[in-house]
Amino acid sequence: MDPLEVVVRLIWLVGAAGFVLGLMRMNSPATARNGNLVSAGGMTLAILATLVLLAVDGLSATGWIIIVVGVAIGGGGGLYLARGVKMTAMPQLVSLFNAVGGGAAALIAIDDYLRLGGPGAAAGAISLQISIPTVLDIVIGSITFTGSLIASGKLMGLKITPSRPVIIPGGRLITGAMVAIVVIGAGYLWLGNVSVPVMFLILAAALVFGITMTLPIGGADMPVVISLLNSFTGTAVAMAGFVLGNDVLIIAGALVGASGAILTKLMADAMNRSVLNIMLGGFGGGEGTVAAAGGAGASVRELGVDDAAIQLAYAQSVIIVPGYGLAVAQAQHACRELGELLESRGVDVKYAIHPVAGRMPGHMNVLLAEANVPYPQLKEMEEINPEFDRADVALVVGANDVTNPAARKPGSPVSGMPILDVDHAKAIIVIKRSMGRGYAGIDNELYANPKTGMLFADAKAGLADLVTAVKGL
Amino acid sequence: MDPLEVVVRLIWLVGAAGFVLGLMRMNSPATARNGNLVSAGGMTLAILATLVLLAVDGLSATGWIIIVVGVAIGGGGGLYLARGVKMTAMPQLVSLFNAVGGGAAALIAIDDYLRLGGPGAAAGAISLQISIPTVLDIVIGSITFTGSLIASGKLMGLKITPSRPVIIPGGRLITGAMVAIVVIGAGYLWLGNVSVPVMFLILAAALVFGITMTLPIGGADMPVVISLLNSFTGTAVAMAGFVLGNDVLIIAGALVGASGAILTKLMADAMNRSVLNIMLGGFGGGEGTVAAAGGAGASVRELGVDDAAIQLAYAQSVIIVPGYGLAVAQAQHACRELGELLESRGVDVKYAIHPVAGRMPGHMNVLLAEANVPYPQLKEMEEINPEFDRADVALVVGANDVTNPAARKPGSPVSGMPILDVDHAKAIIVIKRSMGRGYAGIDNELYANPKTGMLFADAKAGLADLVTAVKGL
Amino acid sequence: MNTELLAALTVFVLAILCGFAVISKVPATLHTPLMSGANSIHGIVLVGSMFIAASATDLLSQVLSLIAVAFATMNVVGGYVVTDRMLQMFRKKPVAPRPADVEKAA
Amino acid sequence: MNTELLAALTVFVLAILCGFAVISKVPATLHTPLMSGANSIHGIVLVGSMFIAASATDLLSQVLSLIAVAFATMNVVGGYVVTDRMLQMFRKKPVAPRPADVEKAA
Ligand SMILES: NC(=O)c1ccc[n+]([C@@H]2O[C@H](COP(=O)([O-])OP(=O)(O)OC[C@H]3O[C@@H](n4cnc5c(N)ncnc54)[C@H](OP(=O)(O)O)[C@@H]3O)[C@@H](O)[C@H]2O)c1
Ligand SMILES: NC(=O)c1ccc[n+]([C@@H]2O[C@H](COP(=O)([O-])OP(=O)(O)OC[C@H]3O[C@@H](n4cnc5c(N)ncnc54)[C@H](OP(=O)(O)O)[C@@H]3O)[C@@H](O)[C@H]2O)c1
Repeated sequence: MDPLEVVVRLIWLVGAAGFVLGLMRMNSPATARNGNLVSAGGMTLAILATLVLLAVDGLSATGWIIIVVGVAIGGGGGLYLARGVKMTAMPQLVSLFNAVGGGAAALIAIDDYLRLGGPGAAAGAISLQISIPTVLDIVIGSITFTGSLIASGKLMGLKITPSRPVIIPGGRLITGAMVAIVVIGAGYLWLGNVSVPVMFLILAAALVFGITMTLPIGGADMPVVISLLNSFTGTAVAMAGFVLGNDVLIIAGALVGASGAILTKLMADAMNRSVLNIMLGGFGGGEGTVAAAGGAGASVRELGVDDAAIQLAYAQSVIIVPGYGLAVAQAQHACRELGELLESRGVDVKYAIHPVAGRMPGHMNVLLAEANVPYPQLKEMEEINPEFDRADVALVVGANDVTNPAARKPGSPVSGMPILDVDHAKAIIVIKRSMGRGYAGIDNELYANPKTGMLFADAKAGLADLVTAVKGL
Repeated sequence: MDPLEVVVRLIWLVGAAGFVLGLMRMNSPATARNGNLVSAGGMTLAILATLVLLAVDGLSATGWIIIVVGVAIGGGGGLYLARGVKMTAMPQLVSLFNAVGGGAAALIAIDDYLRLGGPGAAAGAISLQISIPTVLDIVIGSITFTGSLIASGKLMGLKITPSRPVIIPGGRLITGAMVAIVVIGAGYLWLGNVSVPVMFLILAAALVFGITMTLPIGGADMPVVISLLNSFTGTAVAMAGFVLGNDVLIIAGALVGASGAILTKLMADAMNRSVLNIMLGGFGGGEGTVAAAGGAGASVRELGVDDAAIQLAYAQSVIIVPGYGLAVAQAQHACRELGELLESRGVDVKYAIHPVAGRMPGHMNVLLAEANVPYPQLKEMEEINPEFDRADVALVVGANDVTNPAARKPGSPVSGMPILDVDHAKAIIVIKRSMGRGYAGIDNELYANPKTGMLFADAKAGLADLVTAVKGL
Repeated sequence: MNTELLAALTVFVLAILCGFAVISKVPATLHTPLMSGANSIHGIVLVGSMFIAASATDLLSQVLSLIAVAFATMNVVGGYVVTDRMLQMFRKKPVAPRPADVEKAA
Repeated sequence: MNTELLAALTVFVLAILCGFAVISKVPATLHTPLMSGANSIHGIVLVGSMFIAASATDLLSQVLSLIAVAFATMNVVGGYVVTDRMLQMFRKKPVAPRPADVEKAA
């Protein structure tokens, strides 16, 4: 091995170490941002070293053009999207970046196969050592590509990829057929046959499979799905590493594959779901189930805006509980305004952040931070729960499941999920549009609690009305 | 590579994976025991695979004899010691096992050097690729060997290795000289010279260094020192792996080297010390400083056995706080007896376990479990601290630093260490022999608290007296 | 199986173990940033894409590798930037205004 | 530097990273068992000791390798057994007596 290659490989190793150390630091909020920088530093080193190696080895003009143009397009596009996106639209963007990563990994294997098995290539068998990772790379990379695109589309709420679960007629049949094609095709190639058409057949089947797998899953489950596909991309990249015989791809890919798998499980656990359940399309209808208005709404007490405003304005301490409805209504600014107004009147205002309120982990933190709510007022669940006992009013804005006392008893879909102890407050005000259900699709007995007053309104409009009313007092 | 070797290497890889997964599971109490079994399973696989490989490659009769006899002696001895040891003597045993591990690693490098550089060997330079790990292995392995033996001896309280810090006249000079010999010798060998005598000189200097490094450190700091030496052994084993070109030694060694380093830091942090400070011999005089009787003991209230018995017997709830004195006095059985007696009289009894009470992490858990105190009565610090407010009596048995309110204020050696909130109890009874200081060598203002009564006695005798007195009520 | 493949497998297994170990008890609020951070890392596929670009001779290969390079770069650049933006939200305290700024304002 | 050494170095670095990652927020009571568990793992040096025993031809080598094998085995066997004994102390609940035992006692 010539000295330059040795140095480049050592730098790759340093880069890989940067990825591991970076991820490690991203485990805790205080060091997370620095961890991302460490990881980015490792990436920069690895890429620069590769460029130097290619340059010294005599990269052709066409080669330079491809690389420069590709980097310009991809980098420009990525930067533009990443800079411009709204905070709340970040998950769909992550999914998009994941899609292109998987696509790139698949392209590497496709290109490699065309070289080895294409018309210009020397005839002869392709060793298992190459054909196994090549086929795996193509299959996994393609599933990720289309699957992540669909997931991204669902979160954006595009017409062709509605956020609700889409049941394609005969969907199971199509999915089954695709699996059969992939399995048979892979077996054929691994038995020693070389055939470009079969490779393309596998590719096509995997692309379709990615679509039919993701379409039937509800939009609310997408964060978990994206995380799973992220782990897939890692695996595909590791396979690309085996194809090219490149250690840094193997290390980084395997690292993401494994850590992504663990993370997927953690995410599913946090919302009390199993990954298998999600992939097979469970109750995760999300907003789809809202239509079923609560039948248990027998003895609900409705509250007018002015009554609510008086309760809030003359309270000593108010805890605001934001949920998915706040995000949908984009009511975070109105919420902060109300909070500030109450504070200025001497009320002690805090925000209770449930870890899975909303539709992605950290959703509420991101939203409220965007609206410039002071960080010290945001309290994690464990921290705020004992304080409900002392709170005069708990103001629930578009949250439902995360406040449902049914979680404390067995036998309901939310059983076992830790909840915010909203019902311990002296009085409870709930802002939502109707008696509609939340993500889990069940009724909430909190609304029947005599301490609870329901303020039926869109979150944004309702909060704005409250602000006006409090100002008028 | 012939197929057998491939299989053996794959099994080694499985074994190494077992080590990592095992350590991972040992991070939490619920899975720890299983983790150790996983690790042991990996070890068994790796060793059996090696034996098969050697057997098939035609191991000579002498080879068989050496291995069988060696395994019999080492295994028998290890089993005997590990089975027979008392719970409280475990750290010294771990240190002993660490010593022999380091010794074995050093022997591998010594043997290798004798083959390459000895009289029978072909003359010629030894490549840096071999000479660097060889020298490092010899140096680190030897330091670990003698260092761990001394640490073990100190914990056993052997005459030649007293637990107090031993200041050797001119010790720094000797240490310095040894370092110089090692550095110069290593440089000489790495410059391409081959010399068995120089290798032996380095070996001797490293052995002496291990002794002079460890002797001046107080016995109470030994757990941290043992952990550090454990990490050293890992590194030595990894070097042996480079010498022999064996991946499984490299992986397992590096794993232990790195995880041991992190663990050492965690241990030092838990007792509010820095590793560097410990290695340079800080305040850690431990029992050596007990002589200095408290000068601040102006207004201490002494308590008779009968008074104390009455307070305990008629309390609603008692929290027992065990410390190092309980371990020294071997008073765990007497302690359990008193606890049971009080429980039988309807008193609610709990044990407050400070994470660094005693002289090794988990010391109190191990002691009390040995005495069959029911596990649910043992409470971790975070769990029990709020309960002191409601406790009638806090019975402190041979604990000192872990109850010292000075930790809450800056400027003392224990500042910042979380403590048990003993002073929140309605009354406090302290059993210890005198106004002697604890590990940190500072006075404890808890003893001057008007709520505190001092019962001056050896822990075992004092508890026994209390049992008799309570029975007599 | 040859030595090279065995070495590659060893590296693969060790990296998987690293991946398992590296994610410990993460607070739920960090799940999304962590996912996004891991997502950027597999952008390392850019290295592979540059290699196939360098050895592409026919047009098809050139087109494929151009797409691969563009895709991979998008993954890298976009991934790190978006992760950083997410994590900015999590800083513990609003940064105190520096004295200089205060003076200027005054 | 040859390919083999580079591969060995890669493995070394990855194993170190694993080691860093594998220890997370451990409760202090587990520090000693964890140290002891790690201590057993470096008993893997037994594999190396067996190799030098197998290739020992002169008496000195034979004696050295005998000691090495004995030392390493002691590390392995003693290490795992003592760790297991420590960890027995940490079981969450006293194991409920099995029905069979209760019957026998009755
Ligand atoms: N955070 C995550 O990572 C994540 C990911 C996937 C799933 N989940 C799940 O999502 C749920 C989150 O709980 P959550 O309490 O935040 O939300 P939720 O239980 O889904 O309830 C949201 C409520 O907001 C109301 N709402 C909808 N649009 C509104 C608007 N414009 N104005 C006012 N209210 C509106 C709805 O009632 P109306 O129709 O009556 O207005 C609905 O009951 C949990 O079950 C969790 O497991 C979380
Ligand atoms: N746990 C660990 O891993 C570890 C390791 C190293 C260091 N440390 C340090 O050790 C300290 C542990 O605190 P601790 O409160 O457990 O112990 P401590 O502060 O060291 O105090 C022990 C007390 O026990 C008394 N004592 C000694 N022998 C006795 C006997 N036979 N009967 C009755 N009392 C006796 C002594 O007072 P008299 O002489 O008056 O009787 C002494 O004040 C902390 O500073 C910790 O940082 C802990």
